[in-house]
Amino acid sequence: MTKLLEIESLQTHFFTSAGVVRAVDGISYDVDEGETIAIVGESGCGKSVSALSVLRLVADPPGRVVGGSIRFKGRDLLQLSEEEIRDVRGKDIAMVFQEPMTSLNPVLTIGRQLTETLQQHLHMSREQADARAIELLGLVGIAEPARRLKQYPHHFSGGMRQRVMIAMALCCNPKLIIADEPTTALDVTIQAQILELMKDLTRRFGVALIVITHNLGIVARYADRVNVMYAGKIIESGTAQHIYHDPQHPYTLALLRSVPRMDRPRQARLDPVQGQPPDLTRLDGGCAFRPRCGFAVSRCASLPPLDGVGAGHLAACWETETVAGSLQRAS
Amino acid sequence: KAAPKKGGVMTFVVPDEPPSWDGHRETTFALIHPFAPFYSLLIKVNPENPSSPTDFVCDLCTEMPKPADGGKTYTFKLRQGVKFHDGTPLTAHDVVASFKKIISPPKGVTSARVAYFVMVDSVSAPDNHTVVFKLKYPSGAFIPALATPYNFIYSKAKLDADIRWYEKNVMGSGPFKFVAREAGAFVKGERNKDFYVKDRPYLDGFEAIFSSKQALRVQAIRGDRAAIEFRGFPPKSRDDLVKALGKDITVQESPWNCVLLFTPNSKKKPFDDVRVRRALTLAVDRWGGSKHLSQIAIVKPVGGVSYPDHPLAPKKAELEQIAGFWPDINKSRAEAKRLLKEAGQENLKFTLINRAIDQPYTIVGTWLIDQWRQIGVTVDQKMDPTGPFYAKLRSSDFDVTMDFNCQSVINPLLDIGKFLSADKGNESYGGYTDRTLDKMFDDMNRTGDEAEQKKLMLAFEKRVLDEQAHSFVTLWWNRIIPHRSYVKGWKVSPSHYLNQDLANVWLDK
Amino acid sequence: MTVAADVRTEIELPDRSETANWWSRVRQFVRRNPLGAAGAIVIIVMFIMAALADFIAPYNPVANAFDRLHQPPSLENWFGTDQFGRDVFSRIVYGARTALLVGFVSSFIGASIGLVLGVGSAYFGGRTDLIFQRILDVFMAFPLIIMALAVISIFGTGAQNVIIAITIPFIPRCARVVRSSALAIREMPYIDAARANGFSHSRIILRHMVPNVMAPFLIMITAFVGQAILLEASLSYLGLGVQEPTPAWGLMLQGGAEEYAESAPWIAIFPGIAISLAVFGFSLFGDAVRDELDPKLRSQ
Amino acid sequence: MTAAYVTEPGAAPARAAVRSEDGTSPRERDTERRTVTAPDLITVHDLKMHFPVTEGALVPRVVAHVKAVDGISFTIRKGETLGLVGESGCGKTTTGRCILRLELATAGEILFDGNNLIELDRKSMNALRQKIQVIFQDPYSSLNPRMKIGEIIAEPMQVHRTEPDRAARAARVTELLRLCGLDPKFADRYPHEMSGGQRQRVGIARALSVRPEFIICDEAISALDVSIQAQIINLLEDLRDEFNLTYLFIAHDLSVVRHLCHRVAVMYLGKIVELAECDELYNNPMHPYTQALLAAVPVPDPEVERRRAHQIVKGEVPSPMNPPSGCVFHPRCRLAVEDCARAVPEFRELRLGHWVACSVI
Amino acid sequence: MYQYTLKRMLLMIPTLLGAGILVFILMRLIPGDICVLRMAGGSGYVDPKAIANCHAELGLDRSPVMQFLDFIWGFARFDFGNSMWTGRPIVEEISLRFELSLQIAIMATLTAILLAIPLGTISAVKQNTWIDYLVRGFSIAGIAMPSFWLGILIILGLLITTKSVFGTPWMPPIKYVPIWVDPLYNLSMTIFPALATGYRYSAVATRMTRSALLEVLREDYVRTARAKGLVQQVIIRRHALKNALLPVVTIIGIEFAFLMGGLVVTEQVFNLNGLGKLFVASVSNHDYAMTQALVMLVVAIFIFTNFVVDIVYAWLDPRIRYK
Ligand SMILES: Nc1ncnc2c1ncn2[C@@H]1O[C@H](COP(=O)(O)OP(=O)(O)OP(=O)(O)O)[C@@H](O)[C@H]1O
Ligand SMILES: Nc1ncnc2c1ncn2[C@@H]1O[C@H](COP(=O)(O)OP(=O)(O)OP(=O)(O)O)[C@@H](O)[C@H]1O
Ligand SMILES: [Mg+2]
Ligand SMILES: [Mg+2]
Repeated sequence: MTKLLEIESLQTHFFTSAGVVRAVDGISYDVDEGETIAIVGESGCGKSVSALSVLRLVADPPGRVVGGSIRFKGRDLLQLSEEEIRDVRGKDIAMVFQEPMTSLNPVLTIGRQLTETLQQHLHMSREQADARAIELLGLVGIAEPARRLKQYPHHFSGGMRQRVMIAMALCCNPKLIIADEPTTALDVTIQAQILELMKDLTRRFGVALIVITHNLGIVARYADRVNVMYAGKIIESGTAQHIYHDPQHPYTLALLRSVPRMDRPRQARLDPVQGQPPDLTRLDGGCAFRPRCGFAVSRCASLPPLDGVGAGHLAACWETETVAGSLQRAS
Repeated sequence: KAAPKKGGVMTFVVPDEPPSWDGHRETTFALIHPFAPFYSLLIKVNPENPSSPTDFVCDLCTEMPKPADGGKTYTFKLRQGVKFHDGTPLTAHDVVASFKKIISPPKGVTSARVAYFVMVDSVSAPDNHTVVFKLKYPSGAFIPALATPYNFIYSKAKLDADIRWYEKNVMGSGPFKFVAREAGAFVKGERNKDFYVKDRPYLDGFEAIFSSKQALRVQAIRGDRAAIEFRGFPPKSRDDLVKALGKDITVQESPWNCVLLFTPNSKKKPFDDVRVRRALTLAVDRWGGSKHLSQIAIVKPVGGVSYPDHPLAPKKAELEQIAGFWPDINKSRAEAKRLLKEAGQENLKFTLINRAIDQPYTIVGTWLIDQWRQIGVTVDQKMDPTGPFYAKLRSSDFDVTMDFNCQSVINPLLDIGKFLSADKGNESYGGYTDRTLDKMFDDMNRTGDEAEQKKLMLAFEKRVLDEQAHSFVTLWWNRIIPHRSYVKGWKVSPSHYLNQDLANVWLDK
Repeated sequence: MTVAADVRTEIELPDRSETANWWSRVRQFVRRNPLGAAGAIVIIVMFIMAALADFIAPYNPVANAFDRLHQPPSLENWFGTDQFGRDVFSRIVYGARTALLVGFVSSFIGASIGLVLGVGSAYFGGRTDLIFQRILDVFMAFPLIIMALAVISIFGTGAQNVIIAITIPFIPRCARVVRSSALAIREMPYIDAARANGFSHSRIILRHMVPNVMAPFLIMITAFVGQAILLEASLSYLGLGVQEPTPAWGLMLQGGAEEYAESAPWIAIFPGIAISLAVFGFSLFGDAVRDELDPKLRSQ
Repeated sequence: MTAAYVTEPGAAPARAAVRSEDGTSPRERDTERRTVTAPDLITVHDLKMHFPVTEGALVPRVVAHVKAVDGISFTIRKGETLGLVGESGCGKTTTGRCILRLELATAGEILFDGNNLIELDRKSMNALRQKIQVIFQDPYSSLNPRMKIGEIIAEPMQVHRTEPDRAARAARVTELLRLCGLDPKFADRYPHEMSGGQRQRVGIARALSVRPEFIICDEAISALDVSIQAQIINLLEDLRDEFNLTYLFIAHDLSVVRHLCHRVAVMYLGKIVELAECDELYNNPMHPYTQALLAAVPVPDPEVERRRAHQIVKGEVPSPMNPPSGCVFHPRCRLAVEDCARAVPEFRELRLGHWVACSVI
Repeated sequence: MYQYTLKRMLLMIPTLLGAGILVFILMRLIPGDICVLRMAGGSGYVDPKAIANCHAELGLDRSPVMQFLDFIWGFARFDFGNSMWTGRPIVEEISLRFELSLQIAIMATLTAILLAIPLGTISAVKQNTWIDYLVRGFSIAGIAMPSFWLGILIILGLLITTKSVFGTPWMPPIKYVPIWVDPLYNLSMTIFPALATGYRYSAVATRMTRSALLEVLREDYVRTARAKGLVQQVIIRRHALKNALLPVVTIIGIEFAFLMGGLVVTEQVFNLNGLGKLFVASVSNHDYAMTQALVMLVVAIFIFTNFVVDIVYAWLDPRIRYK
């Protein structure tokens, strides 16, 4: 099976007055067709920037992709001309953003915003585009789509807007959808609705999905594979099973331990990740998690590579054995 | 000299728009320039010799009368066949009705010049072509007052119907007929074909355009948007126009019957001290100022309280005897400093109230301040728009104020009323009472003897400006009219109020 | 299992990122905002002229010299002389004083009063705010120059009254801007925290709200200074500004600009340039201040 | 208790709570015992907060009401933590603000220490404010950016004169910073120099500065990153035990509420639909809304997730301006019968200490 | 919509009343007297009887409260009375000037819009390039130059260049002729002040366009549009500009209102017989009735313009649509 998307040592930096922010610092992962990949990690670790980099949407200045390659169906997106990449955006790869409240243009009708993509990429006529838009709105579960088409975003609630965003992403039958925290701003009940919808639609149309989130529960429910990011790097990668039952990186472990869980008896006390998130402008060469890590040893001052620790399971840590050992002891 | 040509419309600019159109009630030249061409007067200054202060000729009358009854009766014979613009004949009754409105307006009607005619006892029309003025006492001020250019002759019929009709309407017997007016923009007149002077006027019409910015009026003449402006331009603008247009520009100049004064508030310390007041005038170099300021402002002649070219005005030698006119300015300033020291006011500081008009108020004020700086007096200038300026003058709310005297017909006997005691003349703002001065004035007005008058005038002058130092003359104005050379037949007069009926003006185009 | 360290163990303070020294801050500002830096230079030059006028100006700015009327620029008179023979350069140098005085005093007073009113209105809200809004409407709708004209006519001319005339229209403009940002501030949780703690109104207004509307306040001040200088020039043009013989730029333009525009253009050109430069400088600087203070614009 | 024994709706159970089957920690048992014997600290009775919607700028005219809180009742005992959960806009924050009297409630009463907070005059209320403190959701906007951390923490002490002299205040600031796990050197820093978690600690220190009895935590942790949340939860727990604090813990993260609270109230559109002991609620949710809410929470375990039934509630929360008639939840309810659209369900105590507002079950 | 309009009209009342009180008080605080001013041409002296007479004629002898009530009552009936200075109906005095001011304001606003929107857009899109600096410099120069100074330069420049090119100096007409009477003559007069003020006012609008657009370009929905693969021009035109125009519309509206009442200085420079000149004249003439009427007019225009701006707003922004 061919890889749909291959990202290799992608580096995106922001050149600010406070210094160079290494927001994405050499990440590599692949996405297969129809697969759902999750990227998790704490706030500011570079999840969004890595996603935006794929479509070259990082604001320049101050941001710039400084290295690596992103091959989509074999073509390196970073080498494409401005017109060529425009053709990819929205047509082959679509995005769904975090804030449904602000991601839709308040002064254009929903219909206009849906049809303009169709007109741009598929050169549809106005009528064709309208018909397709109605169809799409119905698909994402919006009642009375024909009437809704003429309305403006402010007539829609948050959940409905996110549905519109999904409809917009599905417009041109893309091969890949990148969803950047699609449900973070929504209530749990709505969140469940949206996720279920996305899952359902991607299955039906065989679309690959990259979901960015920091909710570990969501990942567990929907993702085939999971990449855990920390400070601009992927520090662990594997199937959901790997990540949740056999974490090899101390950060993954700590993250799992720090959240109270509904499926387990009430704990006496939580086990938080100590310390503060790192400042991306002042990373030294070593493992970025080292200052907060309970397993840190002197070797951690040099950067651990992302190495295989099992079939399809990678982790970037010198002390994976110790981590695994501690896990055994605990259970 | 070329023969006058007929035809053409003359455009001129007027710095201001008059309030109402009734000459009897208004006092601004802005009324004269656009409206005088519509009306006739009983007598007027001689348009051929307008610079003379004493040359009056008939307009509606046939002959300048000789005073009878010991100078108390004047009888005017009127032209026959004069018609108003609406075709009705103009008779002595119209003249009488007009002057009655001026001299003794009925209740509710305002006349600006009641005071000019205090000597008049009655005015009557024994027949359709005769008007008789009876005076209470003989007065040299009567004829000049009669020649005042505001004394338009109105139609009795109109006045009887509505005495205020003329405030908003025009109907005269002058060389031009009213055509149109647009608020704030212009007044248009056309030739009165039935004008009583044969072949006049030459012009087909005129258009008076209101334009309040002086620079723009100058440019208007330069760009030939207007041919002339009758108030006067500063010297620099004259030079620019001449330089830019060469022989297309003709310049006429004349001394001007206007003068700026400065008046200390005698009721206020330290100006209650005559030494301080004298020091202030001694510091001012009028002879030098005349030379210098005439390059940048519309002032030039050095003179005393009366118009310098008038027979009653002092000769230069006489003038040089008066404080502030001494030929040696250094001596004068030394004396000023001495006086200040004596009065204990070496570091005198005060505010000069001035009127916020550039030419020549601001410039003369600024010059005065520099003059005073040279005897160690520090002065701040405060400019006020005309309204507040008048208010301050009249309420004596000042240290030293700029003051002015600007009259139409030259009439020193009336004009120096400006310097009388506060309760007497009503026009003096220094707040002083000087009965000696008042008596001199009365004597001057009552005596018919010219030599006597002249002697009294000199004494008056000396007392006002020097001995008592009540109020001071700075420089007399200088009227500069640069106009398009094609404007012919118009002669500059010593007042921008005079000789504006445009009957003799023609265009050489 | 790693022992969960007691949460209360102190979070240690990393060394304060070495506070960029003054000079490098300036350099950063210049790099980020070259136009703003140009504006700042103009302002600094103005301040130097105003402060050291006595040393910089070669002549007495008010002394008439009728032997040197409207001389063109030369080595003796760099910018020529005016209609009274006064040195234009000296008058411009001294004029900076008037410009800065009028500009700063009026904008500072205007903006300060606007600040207090705006914050107060926003804080108390309700009826107070409603009435205040209507009053602001009146002042905003009232033609600015007419207000100035009336004020000058009432109080008379002179620097101090010009300042009053210019200040009054600034007040509602500043109050409106401050009010709208104060309204946003009022909804901030830290104001709720203060109210929940029962702090007095004056404390909340002065300690919590006023410091937080400083950004729009400063922006308004810098923007006003330039406008005030211009307004002063306009008033002078109408004969209502600072008066002769005080050296003031607007006044120099008024007296000389039109009459001598052609024959002695330097009389009007140099003060015209001075005004334009000053306003230019303050506008650029004001923009830069806004960029610096407005976090939305800053994070570009 | 005499014959007139009528429990307040939403009141704490009068006798020992039903124990959860699973083992609880000694500490938890300890607090539970305290709860049972402790007196009521705050009683909210039939609280209503209706925000008028006005029209007309000149003479404002009320055209409608946003029924943000529409008649809720509950009691919190001393030392107890009550969780308040529900979807966005259901009135959780408004409830908290009414207790703080940042909004003047439309109706009802809030009894604290025997005083009805709604009717108190400004002065006595200010005196009481020392005992009721609040921790806000957003650590970025709840600290005045123009004040130093030290000043922020010291200000309430100064105003309430709990620590009248300057040196004592400084000492207490140091103590509080330590208590909240911060370096005392933070005292002369500004909020923008700190991370979100650190700021939230400052917010907590400020709340503690005047030694309150009752703290309202309005989504105190939801703005924080997962890795930091646990730190703050632990801190809140520790402080509660140490100072015998009472919390009203507003949140929408159900797992955190479960971890931290003794009892939980579920709100929906301005009303409390269910209120029970924490374990009782989670193990035995009765109201269909509570059930849906719990079902919607994903669990970080792929195995468990695969096995779980995903019951998804349809539709969205209606606007509180014109809430549905009868039971406000009926348009979205899977159990709804015809009558639900008409009759407002009674808030009943179905089991000891377990109150539900549903007429179907 | 109808109801909304009605509401706005009602909202005008307090503002107008406030402006009325303000102007009434201000005018009466100015020292001086219209009657003195009128009759003191020669030396400042006026007969007290004449003054009293004049006061009675103008109704200035009544108590200020009566005068105020009269003014407001007249205003409420749309009866503005007569000018105290010329004695003519105020409506007649104002109408011609209004026409001129309106024309200049419209032309200047058009100039400003035509300059501001393209320049502001270019400047924002090319942020921090030399084009941006150039546009910003050009627009700030517009603000920095005193308008009368610009006017003087224009007139002088015309005179000098025409003289050197055609041999005779040419300057714009100084008399207004309505555009339908003689369009060429009219335009040759109005175009220069319109350009001068339009340039000046474009500066503010340009800067507003620029900063609004910069802000909008950072919005999430612009990122969405880019993610959809739209062409840059479409993004700017369709997605960004419409949002960015909201504040620009306000600015332009305020400026238009300002131009209607505030072109005092420019009118002097070009001898435009507009409202501004009338304003100055009536204030300095102490023509209370005229000044009051003018202030009410200008304030009404201001409010009306705001109303129009709101409507444009509603048209641009569907979030604010009035029923
Ligand atoms: N325009 C920018 N300028 C400077 N730094 C930026 C910019 N955008 C992002 N960054 C930095 O890049 C890093 C990664 O940001 P990113 O938005 O990818 O985080 P994230 O993982 O998506 O976080 P979150 O969960 O909060 O969305 C952050 O440290 C952020 O500060
Ligand atoms: N001052 C106010 N005026 C009018 N309506 C208000 C006001 N404050 C809150 N509301 C409305 O009251 C309802 C309840 O708001 P509240 O903030 O209490 O909800 P919440 O449960 O805290 O929601 P969230 O989870 O989003 O914080 C909302 O619909 C809100 O729009
Ligand atoms: Mg993100
Ligand atoms: Mg809330």
